[in-house]
Amino acid sequence: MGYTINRRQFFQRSALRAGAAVTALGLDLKPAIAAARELKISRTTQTNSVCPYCAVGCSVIIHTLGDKARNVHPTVVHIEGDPDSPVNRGTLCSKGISLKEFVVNERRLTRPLHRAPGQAEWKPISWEDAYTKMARLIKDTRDRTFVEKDEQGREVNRLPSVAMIGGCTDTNEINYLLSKFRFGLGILSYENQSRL
Amino acid sequence: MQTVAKLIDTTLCIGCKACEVACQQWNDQEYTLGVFQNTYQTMPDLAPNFWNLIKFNEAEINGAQSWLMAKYQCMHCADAGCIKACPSPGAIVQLGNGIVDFNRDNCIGCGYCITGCPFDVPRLSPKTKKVYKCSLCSDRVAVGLEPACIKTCPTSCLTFGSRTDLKFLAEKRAEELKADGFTQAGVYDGPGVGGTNVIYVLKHADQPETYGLPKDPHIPWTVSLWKGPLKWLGNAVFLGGILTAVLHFVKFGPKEEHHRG
Amino acid sequence: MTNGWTDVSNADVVLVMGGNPAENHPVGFRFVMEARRKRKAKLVVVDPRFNRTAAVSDSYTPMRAGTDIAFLGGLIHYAIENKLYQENYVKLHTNASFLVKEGFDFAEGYFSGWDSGAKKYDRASWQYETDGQGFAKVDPTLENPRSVFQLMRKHYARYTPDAVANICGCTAEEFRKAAAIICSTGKPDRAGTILYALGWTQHSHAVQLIHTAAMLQLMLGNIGMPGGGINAQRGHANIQGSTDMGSWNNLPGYLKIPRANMQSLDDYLKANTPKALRPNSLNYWGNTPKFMVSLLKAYYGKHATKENGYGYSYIPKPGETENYGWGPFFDKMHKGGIEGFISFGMNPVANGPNTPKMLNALAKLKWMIVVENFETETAAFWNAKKLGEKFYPTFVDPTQIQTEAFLLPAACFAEKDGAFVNSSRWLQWKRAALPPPGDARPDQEIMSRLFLAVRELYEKEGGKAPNPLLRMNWDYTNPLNPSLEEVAREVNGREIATGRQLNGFGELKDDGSTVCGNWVYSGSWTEAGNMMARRGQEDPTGLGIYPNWSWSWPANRRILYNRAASNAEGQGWDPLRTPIRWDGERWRGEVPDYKADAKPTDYGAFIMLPEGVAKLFAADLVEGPFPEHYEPVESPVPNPLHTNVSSNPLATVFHGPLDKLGEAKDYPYVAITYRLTEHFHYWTKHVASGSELQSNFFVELPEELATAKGIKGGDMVKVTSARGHVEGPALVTKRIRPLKVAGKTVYQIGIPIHWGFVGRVRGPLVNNLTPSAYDPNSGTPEYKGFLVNLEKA
Amino acid sequence: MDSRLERFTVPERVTHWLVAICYVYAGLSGLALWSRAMWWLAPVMGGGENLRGWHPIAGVIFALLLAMQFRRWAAQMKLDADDRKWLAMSGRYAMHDEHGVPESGRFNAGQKMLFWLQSTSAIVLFATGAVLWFPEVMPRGLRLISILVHPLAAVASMGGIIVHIYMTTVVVQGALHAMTRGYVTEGWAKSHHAKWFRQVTRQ
Repeated sequence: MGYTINRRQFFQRSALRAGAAVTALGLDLKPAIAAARELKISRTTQTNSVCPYCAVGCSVIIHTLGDKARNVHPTVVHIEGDPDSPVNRGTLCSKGISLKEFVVNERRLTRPLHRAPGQAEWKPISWEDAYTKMARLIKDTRDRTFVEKDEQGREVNRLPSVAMIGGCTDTNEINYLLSKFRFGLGILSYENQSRL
Repeated sequence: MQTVAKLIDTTLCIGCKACEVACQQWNDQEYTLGVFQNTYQTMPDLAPNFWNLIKFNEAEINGAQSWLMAKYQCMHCADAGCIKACPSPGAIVQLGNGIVDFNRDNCIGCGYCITGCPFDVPRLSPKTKKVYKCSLCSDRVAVGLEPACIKTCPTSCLTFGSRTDLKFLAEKRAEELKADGFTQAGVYDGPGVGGTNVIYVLKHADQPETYGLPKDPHIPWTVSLWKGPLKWLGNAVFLGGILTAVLHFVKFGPKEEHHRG
Repeated sequence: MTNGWTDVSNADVVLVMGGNPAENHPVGFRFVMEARRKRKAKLVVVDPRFNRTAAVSDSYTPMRAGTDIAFLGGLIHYAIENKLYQENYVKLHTNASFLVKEGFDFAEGYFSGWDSGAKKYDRASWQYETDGQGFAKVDPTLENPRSVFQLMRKHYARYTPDAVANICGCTAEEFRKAAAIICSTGKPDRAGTILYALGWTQHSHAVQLIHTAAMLQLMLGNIGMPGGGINAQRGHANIQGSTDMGSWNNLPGYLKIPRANMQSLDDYLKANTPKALRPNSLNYWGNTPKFMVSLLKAYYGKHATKENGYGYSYIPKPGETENYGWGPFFDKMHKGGIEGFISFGMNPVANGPNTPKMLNALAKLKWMIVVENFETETAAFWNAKKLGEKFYPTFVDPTQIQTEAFLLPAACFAEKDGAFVNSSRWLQWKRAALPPPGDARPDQEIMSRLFLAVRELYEKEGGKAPNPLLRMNWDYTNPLNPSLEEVAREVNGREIATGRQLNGFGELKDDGSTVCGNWVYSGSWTEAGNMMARRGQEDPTGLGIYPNWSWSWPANRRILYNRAASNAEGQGWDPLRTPIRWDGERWRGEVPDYKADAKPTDYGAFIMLPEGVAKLFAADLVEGPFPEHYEPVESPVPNPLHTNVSSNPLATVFHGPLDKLGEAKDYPYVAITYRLTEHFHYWTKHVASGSELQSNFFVELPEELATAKGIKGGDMVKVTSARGHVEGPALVTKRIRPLKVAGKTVYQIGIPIHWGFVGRVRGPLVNNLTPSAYDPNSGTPEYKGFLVNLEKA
Repeated sequence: MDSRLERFTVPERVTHWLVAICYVYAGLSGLALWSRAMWWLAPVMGGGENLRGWHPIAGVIFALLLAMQFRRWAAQMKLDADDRKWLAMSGRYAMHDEHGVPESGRFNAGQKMLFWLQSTSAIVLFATGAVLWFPEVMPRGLRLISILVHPLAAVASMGGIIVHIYMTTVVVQGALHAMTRGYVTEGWAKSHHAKWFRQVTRQ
């Protein structure tokens, strides 16, 4: 099953939604004007996705420009509702329709940052150094505070001094991996947005 | 050649502003920051980079708390005041499908269209010295897509189609509202400007002002006078003046110095 | 949601209460509009504010925040006393006929069994009368005074329209008008739905509140019906999915966390596998061993053997009464009891209650890891004194904060594949459209590399209790960055011997021959492929079910309890709105919430419950089997029903120096917090479009209060609670009405969330104000209906 | 050979011709803006966008120069009894039958009327032009008035200018020379501005 639909299919579907009459009406444009403004999604690749905001679960089509050649980093030029979805039938709210501004955003984090104790600012850190430091901190805490047996001598294997939250903005698969991650370490204090 | 139109059923508008942002996104507008003005409305008025504004109006109508929301944008008039006022041929054009579109290559930024528009819609950008307004996404319509605002509208408050069909739908909807007890419900589509290709269904069609719509829109009489009688008067003065001068010269010739002793 | 978004269009009446879908779920709201078009449905809104949903409603009733149980209890009373409930449905599909033990009672704010010393209930008297086989006794006539129906009638006899008006602040007439529309659905051929959201869950009595709504819907015969149900509109793309994957007290698939007293798998299964309470109960949770063993096999792989209880001992276990939830662990962190904290895409400084306490808690950490798309208030908590300007005067300088913090750049939704579960329980697969920017990485890679780095240290150096860690199965093709498709296949489950993907949880085994990461998702990736990515458009029933679009848990069923939409003969209450119908041999239509080939009389319609029928009387909740109106922990008036037991006696509250609660004499106004349609949570303050649509934080207040205080629209006001304060311009409106409550005028103030001290637009965090008070069942904080004072700044 | 009389000083001539240039530019560009039938003028006037930019600037310069001219000439442009009589008999003047038509001073009554017409319309054009210049800030009511009054004033002004040009180039020969070179012959002065002739020759 393909997820990436080509331009022609996209137009065919959208046109169906808009009604056959509309297609005919649209062709009445005077050629001079039609040529003056090029459709900005006429050369894009479309990828089916789902809006990451609320839980209505609107399907979206992400329009990217640029192939995946060695020096080409595709960029999002437009995001629009997916007319196929029975949930949104191509519609989106003010947040969904401007998802491009979320994805392509100069405020996005693009490298790991580290703030040492007592410091007043972030410093960039390499992934490698970050993993090394974090793993050491986790291990030290776990070794020091892990509870294998409670006061009554029952095996409980828990790590009460580490808490973890998250997941509601991420996919099932990541949530499942998170459950393995936390049970592997012994973390019990785990909550997500559904508790708020 | 059928005329396309947009139907705005204000009874279904929830003020979600999806249409506002769809317009911003499709047209790659620059986003700005607003100033707080004791309202949920995004900004007080349309702007060169904001062509589609939902007007919010809290009102008590017949003793009931109401919060009226209606989208405001170019009405795509059949008899378009902006085109009438525009001096630059091809800057504003009425497409075969009824869309009133701007071709900014030809726009000279005189702003006459702003004055000519009965709905006060076009906006002049101080930055580019060009005038901007909704194009009913003529580029999308050309390839069989709906205008961005209509496609994104979650509640079907906005509908796209042929003007004839939508007028029929609008009238049917108004009848339903009347049957539901909204005796003043009706259709608003500016007969004074030959009909607008944006058609509203209003619960309180007797008070379009509460929705931020002019009561009886027509091309301003000064603009009509300017582009009508005044033009003929001017022509008469110029042509008449030159013609008279020619005739006068043929008949009387130049003044001679010896006329007086 | 029991029913789902598309199904809302089948409703005749839509009650929106504790939610504001026009603003917060605009696209979901389109089905309300469709119901209007298709069925001339009526939209009833009950809310403290005349909001954008109310603006298009047929009936709006104002109410005081935190009094929903009184309103809904009033509706139950109204339905019973006016005989508007659907009697045949109630008799067939609920426990109305069950007899409750002698000794059960309610008086002066307490149910029987209250232990004032331990401050909790002994639930022994809340049980059914049973026969010799352990089955509950019933009275099908509902006339026995010990029947659930009669007890319920007695319990809500106090909730008259006048009593409701006195508590909620609307007029009795307004209540009756709304009640008449809502209860008009108590007929077989009419269906009503309830749409709610955080307006119901953010209370110190949230779960009881939702129970009341479920009771009302059962009384009106609306559960299981197309166009009916009780529908939570969830607020995050995968909040449903993350709930399905478990929180502190649940394993994936709503399997309960093992407690310390369950030392072996057998202990666990014995304690958590229910027994049928009626002879005709299918009691599907009886399959718990299959779900649990398959999960353990997924977790521990080859290390999970029959001999070691499938690795059961590696799962961490809380003590019998211990609570590791949000409120308790942040309180523990505040007391210095937590060293490390990991946040995958969550922002507790912004979205947790009592921000001042939250900041102080984080400052006590030794280390913190935040994985995010943007810098958040949580990541930058150590700089709150500077960034938060005047709001945290007592918070310390960064130099005094010893927390070592990591802020890791994550890929956003468009840069990853995987499935989100929407409110309708539909698992919808998405594809990655582009790589993450710069050096950002997908979450699964960040998590795996960190997990494996820790594991490597244990392998090299040894350490405490290495087995739970080393034996956790991470055997993916690329363990450092597992393919989410591979993970999804594991979640669905497979037969170990053949490697065959399972078709559904019906194929799970308790002998260790199957693995399944989450039994409720079993069927989502079968041998036929990824069911979550399906794009079929068909709607064979015409009810908006779309069985071939994505995949819905459980078993691709779109309407839960759909058997209840049919009568004893298996024919629909409403022949035109029947999701499943018995044709003499099998059930036709939607995926039946029932055994597909079992006769209508074989089992009760509610196959998951030991009763086999739905519970009007539910002993599972800690505050009592029937919901009772309790005031919020901070209330402008004492509970008019029982002044001595005003708020929920079991509400989770804390008593530290930063956990102060306010009183009406100092903080006279009721405040609620909420979202606006223009923003999404605390994300879109980083985004240009949201920043344009609503650039400014503001405080919404009634015109009458503004006039009394000399405040005009746009004037700066300061709102203070016992915890902290916020400041912003006033939005003066008639849309929030002053209410008459227990003879007193009560003003409500509305404060939108969305702003914080980092972002493209900034403003105060509303949670500076909110109390650290929580629901005892679910642990949700009380953001609706706390007390504040307001003055011109 | 008649002796020469100075009719216009250098500053008077310079101002006049600068006013004329601005007037012609503003007028022709104005015509392009006025009617699509005249849009063919636009490319000649610098193209639509430049035209839109320069028209009001030309207008402002015009207005400033005209103000200088006004200060210089206003006193001489007052109508006296003879002028009123002249105006009443202007038909005869037009038909070159000037018997009984009062003699003129430095400016005849027709010229004085032109002066006042141009001054008045300039004020109106300036005021309404300013409104139309900034449509995005000017109130809609003012714009609606201006959009009509501005061309109305222009029509009036141009009507006068047509007469002015016709008279000074074709009908009263030597008048153009007076404005270009500055002097006229005594005979010319005597026959067209007798009063003025006597005035200047008396000295």
